[in-house]
Amino acid sequence: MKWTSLISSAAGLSVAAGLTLFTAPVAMAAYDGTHCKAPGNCWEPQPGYPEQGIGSKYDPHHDPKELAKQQEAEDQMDERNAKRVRYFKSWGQFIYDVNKIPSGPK
Amino acid sequence: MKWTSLISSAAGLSVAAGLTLFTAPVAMAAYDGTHCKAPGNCWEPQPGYPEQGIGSKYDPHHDPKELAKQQEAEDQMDERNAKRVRYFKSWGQFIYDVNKIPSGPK
Amino acid sequence: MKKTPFRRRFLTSISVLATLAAAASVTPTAQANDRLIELSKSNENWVMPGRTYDADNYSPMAQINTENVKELRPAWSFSDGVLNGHEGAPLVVNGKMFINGPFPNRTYALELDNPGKIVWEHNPKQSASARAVACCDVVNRGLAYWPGDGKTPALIFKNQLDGHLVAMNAETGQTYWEIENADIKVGATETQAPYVVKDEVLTGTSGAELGVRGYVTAYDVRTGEKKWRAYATGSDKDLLLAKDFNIHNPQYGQANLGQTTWEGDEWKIGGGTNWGWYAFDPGTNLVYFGTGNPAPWNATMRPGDNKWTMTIFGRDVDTGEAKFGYQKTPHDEWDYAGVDVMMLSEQKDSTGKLRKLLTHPDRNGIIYTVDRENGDLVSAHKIDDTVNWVKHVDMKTGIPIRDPEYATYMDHKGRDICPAAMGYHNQGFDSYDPQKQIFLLGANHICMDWEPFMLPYRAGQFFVGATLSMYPGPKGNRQAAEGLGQIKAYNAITGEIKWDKMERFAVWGGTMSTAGNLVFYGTLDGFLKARDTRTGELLWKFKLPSGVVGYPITYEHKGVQYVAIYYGVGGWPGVGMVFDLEDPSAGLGAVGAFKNLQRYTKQGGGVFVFSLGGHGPYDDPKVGEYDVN
Amino acid sequence: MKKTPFRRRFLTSISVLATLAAAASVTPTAQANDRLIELSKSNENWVMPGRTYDADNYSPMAQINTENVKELRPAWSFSDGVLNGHEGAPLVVNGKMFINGPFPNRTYALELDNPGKIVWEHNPKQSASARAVACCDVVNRGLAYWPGDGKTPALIFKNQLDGHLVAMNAETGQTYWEIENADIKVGATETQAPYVVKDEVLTGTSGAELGVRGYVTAYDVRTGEKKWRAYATGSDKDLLLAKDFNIHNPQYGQANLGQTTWEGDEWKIGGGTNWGWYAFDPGTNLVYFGTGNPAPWNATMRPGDNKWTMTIFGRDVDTGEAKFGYQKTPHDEWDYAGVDVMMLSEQKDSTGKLRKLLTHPDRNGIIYTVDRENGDLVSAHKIDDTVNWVKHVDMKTGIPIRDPEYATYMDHKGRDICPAAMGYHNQGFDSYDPQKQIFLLGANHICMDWEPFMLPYRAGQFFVGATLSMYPGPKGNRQAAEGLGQIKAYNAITGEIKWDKMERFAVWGGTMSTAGNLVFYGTLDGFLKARDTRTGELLWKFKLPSGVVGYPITYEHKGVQYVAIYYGVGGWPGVGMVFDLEDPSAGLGAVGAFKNLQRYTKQGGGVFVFSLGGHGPYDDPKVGEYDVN
Ligand SMILES: O=C(O)c1cc(C(=O)O)c2c(n1)C(=O)C(=O)c1cc(C(=O)O)[nH]c1-2
Ligand SMILES: O=C(O)c1cc(C(=O)O)c2c(n1)C(=O)C(=O)c1cc(C(=O)O)[nH]c1-2
Ligand SMILES: [Ca+2]
Ligand SMILES: [Ca+2]
Repeated sequence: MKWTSLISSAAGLSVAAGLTLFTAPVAMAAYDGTHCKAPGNCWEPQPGYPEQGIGSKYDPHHDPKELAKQQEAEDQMDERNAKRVRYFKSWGQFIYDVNKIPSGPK
Repeated sequence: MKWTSLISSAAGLSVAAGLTLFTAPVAMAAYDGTHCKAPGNCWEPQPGYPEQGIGSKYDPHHDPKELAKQQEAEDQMDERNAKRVRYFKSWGQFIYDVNKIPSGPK
Repeated sequence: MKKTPFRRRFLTSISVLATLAAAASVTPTAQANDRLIELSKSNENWVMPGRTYDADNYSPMAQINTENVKELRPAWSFSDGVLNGHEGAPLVVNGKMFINGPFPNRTYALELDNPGKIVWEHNPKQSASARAVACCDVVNRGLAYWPGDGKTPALIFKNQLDGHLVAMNAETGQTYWEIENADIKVGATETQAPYVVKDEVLTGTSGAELGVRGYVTAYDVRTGEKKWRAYATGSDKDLLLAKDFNIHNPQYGQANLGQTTWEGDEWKIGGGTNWGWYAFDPGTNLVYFGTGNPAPWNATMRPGDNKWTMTIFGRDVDTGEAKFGYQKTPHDEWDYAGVDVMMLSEQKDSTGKLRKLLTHPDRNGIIYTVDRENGDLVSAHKIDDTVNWVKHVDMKTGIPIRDPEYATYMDHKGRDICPAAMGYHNQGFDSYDPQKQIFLLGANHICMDWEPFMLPYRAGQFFVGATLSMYPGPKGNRQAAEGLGQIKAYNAITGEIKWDKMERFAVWGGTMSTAGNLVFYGTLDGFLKARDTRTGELLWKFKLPSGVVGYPITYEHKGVQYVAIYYGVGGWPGVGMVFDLEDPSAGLGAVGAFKNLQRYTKQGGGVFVFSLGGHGPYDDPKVGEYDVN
Repeated sequence: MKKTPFRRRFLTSISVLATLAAAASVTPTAQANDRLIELSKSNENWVMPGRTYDADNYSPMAQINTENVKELRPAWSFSDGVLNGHEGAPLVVNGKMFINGPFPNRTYALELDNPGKIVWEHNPKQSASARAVACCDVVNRGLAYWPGDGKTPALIFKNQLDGHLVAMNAETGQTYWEIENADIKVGATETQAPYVVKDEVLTGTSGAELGVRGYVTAYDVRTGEKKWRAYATGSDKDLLLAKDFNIHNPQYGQANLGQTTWEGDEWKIGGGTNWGWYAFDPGTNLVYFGTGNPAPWNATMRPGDNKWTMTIFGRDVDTGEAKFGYQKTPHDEWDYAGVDVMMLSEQKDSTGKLRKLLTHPDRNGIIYTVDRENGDLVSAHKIDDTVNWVKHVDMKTGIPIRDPEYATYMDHKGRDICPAAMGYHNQGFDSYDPQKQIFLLGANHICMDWEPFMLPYRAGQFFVGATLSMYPGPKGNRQAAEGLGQIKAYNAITGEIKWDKMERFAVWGGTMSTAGNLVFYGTLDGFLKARDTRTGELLWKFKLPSGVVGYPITYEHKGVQYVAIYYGVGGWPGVGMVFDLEDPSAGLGAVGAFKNLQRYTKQGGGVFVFSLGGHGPYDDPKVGEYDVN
């Protein structure tokens, strides 16, 4: 714990001096948000932690199938909603159950 | 329906005349409560209905085992309660779970 | 505003007088029961249903009166976290309010000086299967209080739906003892308020709709030990009939009838539960209550008078022995369960003789007054002239002269029977104004069609055997399904209805009246109302969060008169809403009768407390604030 | 009493002036949106969260003021039949009040002239599995209103927990259209109040605690047709970044960051849901709102700044395009989800220049004021000086200068981090008094220990990865677990806290302030309180049935000013009570923090309406009576 405090007050000083903004991260400096790779891109790993999660001991091992599920669900909702809206706009009657929406012309 | 009304007004008359109290039921008179076998025992069957349910088309077919269950449950509760109270009176501590009541002397 | 002088005035009149009166009534024997009687007479308390053993829901307070009731406003409120019907009323003792809700029957103690902090909570874990065997919502009608004796602490008693009777330390809320009084496995539940008399706590059971044979039991308040139990049916021994039972009125029936008025062993599943209210007379040493409907509802299935269901009992409180019993509805055909309130009064009868009376607005539509010393029938009037199953009660025999047109039996559909199974009166706790000698009745105005069917008895299952359709009585609006209730002022000696008013829905919870010439009651659609006791004029009302099925109480605290009432729609009229039922015949016909209730109110549950101008504990907003400010 | 002259006085001053003012603001183009603006300015309505598009919860009414607020009393109440937290507030439009509760999201219309009768009810059937994926109780924050255009009727919109957005006919309550906006199968729910702007209805989603990637969608009010959808993470196209996005503040970041500040495809499960409040400026044509926390909470699992979670967005309401976006907490390590209220004001900045501002008390403990025309940071002060994760915000870059001592990461337990995950501010809707130029903040005062853990992502399952312990901040009483909230008066230009007061619990629901120099707010332990906006002095309070997690509103009806508020404890602080949890780390740490709440209040749910003296629709008790009387 002790080193965290020391480093953080050092970082506080450097900010006060107006340095280190939008500069490359200082190796092993505690992450205080001020060492930016680019505007809006200022994350650094905690000292001693990997730059990358994937492949490291902190790899979340994401399953691409799981990661795709939200978009799939959104697309399916969109499709059902589009059917409802199309019929509502055409016939003035709103039918929620897409299986009951007549698939006639118009 | 009609005869029910007729008979009931007849029965009303007989009551008004002070008759039929605590007398044997009048056969086929509509049940109006006034033809008593004995004080506090005035039930009669509806006209055309059996005097006895058991053996009739309205036999409820009671199962004696089912009919016994309430008393059994009450006896068991009584027994558990008695254990609780006995221990409470002896030791000043109330234990609900009868399985946890020590079975020592006193 | 005029707060301080206003309070001072009452401190030096009403409350001081009350204190003197209470002090005067202290007897040298300092029994806990005497202390309970003392406490009950103080305006600062409401220690039992009915306020005192007279069970008349009447308060001598007049700080709130017909002149100023328009200024009545909420002073504070409390939700107890449970929906379902909130029947009965809280207790108020020694500066605390004790609140008890429906299943799961949570109990709370609040300090009147700062009700914003909960002093204690008793939150029992109960089997959810208790819900499944409750007939009419999962209600509870309240608590009992015993003041302690130095050795045993002051206790609060409650019945749980799961059949347990619990004694809680009134200071801490901790369980003091807990026993089993009814077994849900055979369909027996508890919804009643227990009743404390002379260091005993009395309780009945519920479950006649499941064929439960009723009993009342007295337990030692200090230990939970069973003192006596009296059944409603069976042998004279089980019934605890005194040797001289009904000696004054042999025509009511005496020995052996608990078995001989039943076929075979049907008395074992014959109902007659008592789940309503008690009263007690220290003079007669009798406790009074009613037994309920015989089981099943299908009358063809139980030939006989079915004694002693539907009976007003007067039982010696020490031994449980019945001194008298009057069966109001022999061989019930309509579910006119007679557990309704028993209000005690002393009045001159029509011959001018001062008598100790008991008045009981029965579910069957007749309001009975008996001499509570011997059971003599003093009067029996129709609550409403639309009652049609009975022509009148024969005053000599006590027999209701039935109109066979409205009989119910197998293979027959009875129509337009008034009252309906819900009765013209049900579990409401009504009031009696002794100054005016009138009873203030919260009544139902509901009629029915009824068609029985056969079914087998299985312990723990519903055992009713009738299909019902219920609707407003002739004075209501059947089209609109409104006009289902009445409020009535009744003189038990003359039979006169001094005034009556129709209500949209049943006045299910009862009434409370005061020396301020006011009668208060809640409505199913959610209003607390105040009328002039003398004229019935509606003087004031307030829209509560939810419908009312309990009765109002009143108490004084720090010189201010408060009126408190539970809100929380439910009970039998609310089953449609509570269990989300739509079939009109569901809920034994209540769903149809009260189908419009949902257009007026939704579920809720808690207590509302009113005072003139809404003054109360938070007049100084600093009260109860977080410390550091 | 003095009712009539009192009312008349106000009729001829406040309300008439208001009507004139409203009339003056009518523009010739009679768009429905213009009518909504008109309606919002009338004292008789409260048509959207925040009252007007300024979203300042401020009313120019002064009938109730510091002199007479002591006389405020309940006029009527309504329980909506649902327990669980009641967030947000009802709407009042054209003499009706529209009430919406937590799951199952029943909606009611009540007539202000006789609220005892329900005009209509919308009672949706929802899958109970929606409950299982709600993070923080099953709350709902309210309704939106669209005034109709002659062809399409006036509509009321609600989000259901099951992810459906429903348009209801405001006159009948019938579903007008209903579409799916969020899929509970992937963990997405809806708790937010929809927001109507220019014939579009906007809504976000909930579910970042289940890895739900956030989006805001605009639908055509008339048809439910999707107009645009903007995600919080992913490609610039998905994000709908305008070509000139952040042109005024390139240091905030511009193109591509929605993917490059994430590792791999983590942006697909990266959170940034928006479930809080919106504001709109017809001048800029921008709608303002915040995106919430990145997912999972375990920051080690998502290297990068995680843009554009935690961002104040200004989006063109017609196209959805983001004109600016300012990320307040890059790479969040504490769940400082930034969806908090956006209040619009016009004030002179410290240089004396009059600017159009947006002020946002963020969950991270900083209250940000930006120029709402271009996103320039105007001020960023600590809500409380005990905020410790950040030293200050660099005003040039907008970067929070972190104190690494309070960082959170794997294999490390962060301690004494202030604020806790609940933030020093959360979903409460606060107010701004433009006369005094102060913001009235209902704040939390809660700190925490935080320990991350790894877990896999499975769609539809909780995806948090941290164990929390929460407790009162340094100014509270950790021993007693009280002192968890504050109420504060804040000047956004000077940063001055004009006054502040500690509260026992978090001021979770927000504040409402009025020209009567009053600020109203509800407390978790169940009081509605009124303080003097100038001094913070507590002038009045009332004990509601249950704790408050919503905010008060005020409206005028027939010349009487009313204050209305939901009661019904719940939300994240109430999860312990709502789901009967006991482990202090349960409810993501809320159970421990609010373990004492249950000693003060229980569940309930409904609305309370107050007026001076409690006068209102039932002053004449005949109103609403059953016809025949
Ligand atoms: O026979 C019984 O055991 C029994 C119990 C109860 C009860 O416990 O609530 C009711 C009834 N019957 C009953 O007949 C009845 O009308 C009734 C109404 C209510 C109510 O709370 O609204 N309970 C009961
Ligand atoms: O990230 C989300 O999607 C999300 C949703 C909600 C919600 O919908 O209620 C809350 C939160 N997060 C959250 O972080 C939070 O603190 C919170 C508090 C509450 C509440 O109602 O008290 N909701 C939510
Ligand atoms: Ca019954
Ligand atoms: Ca969140």
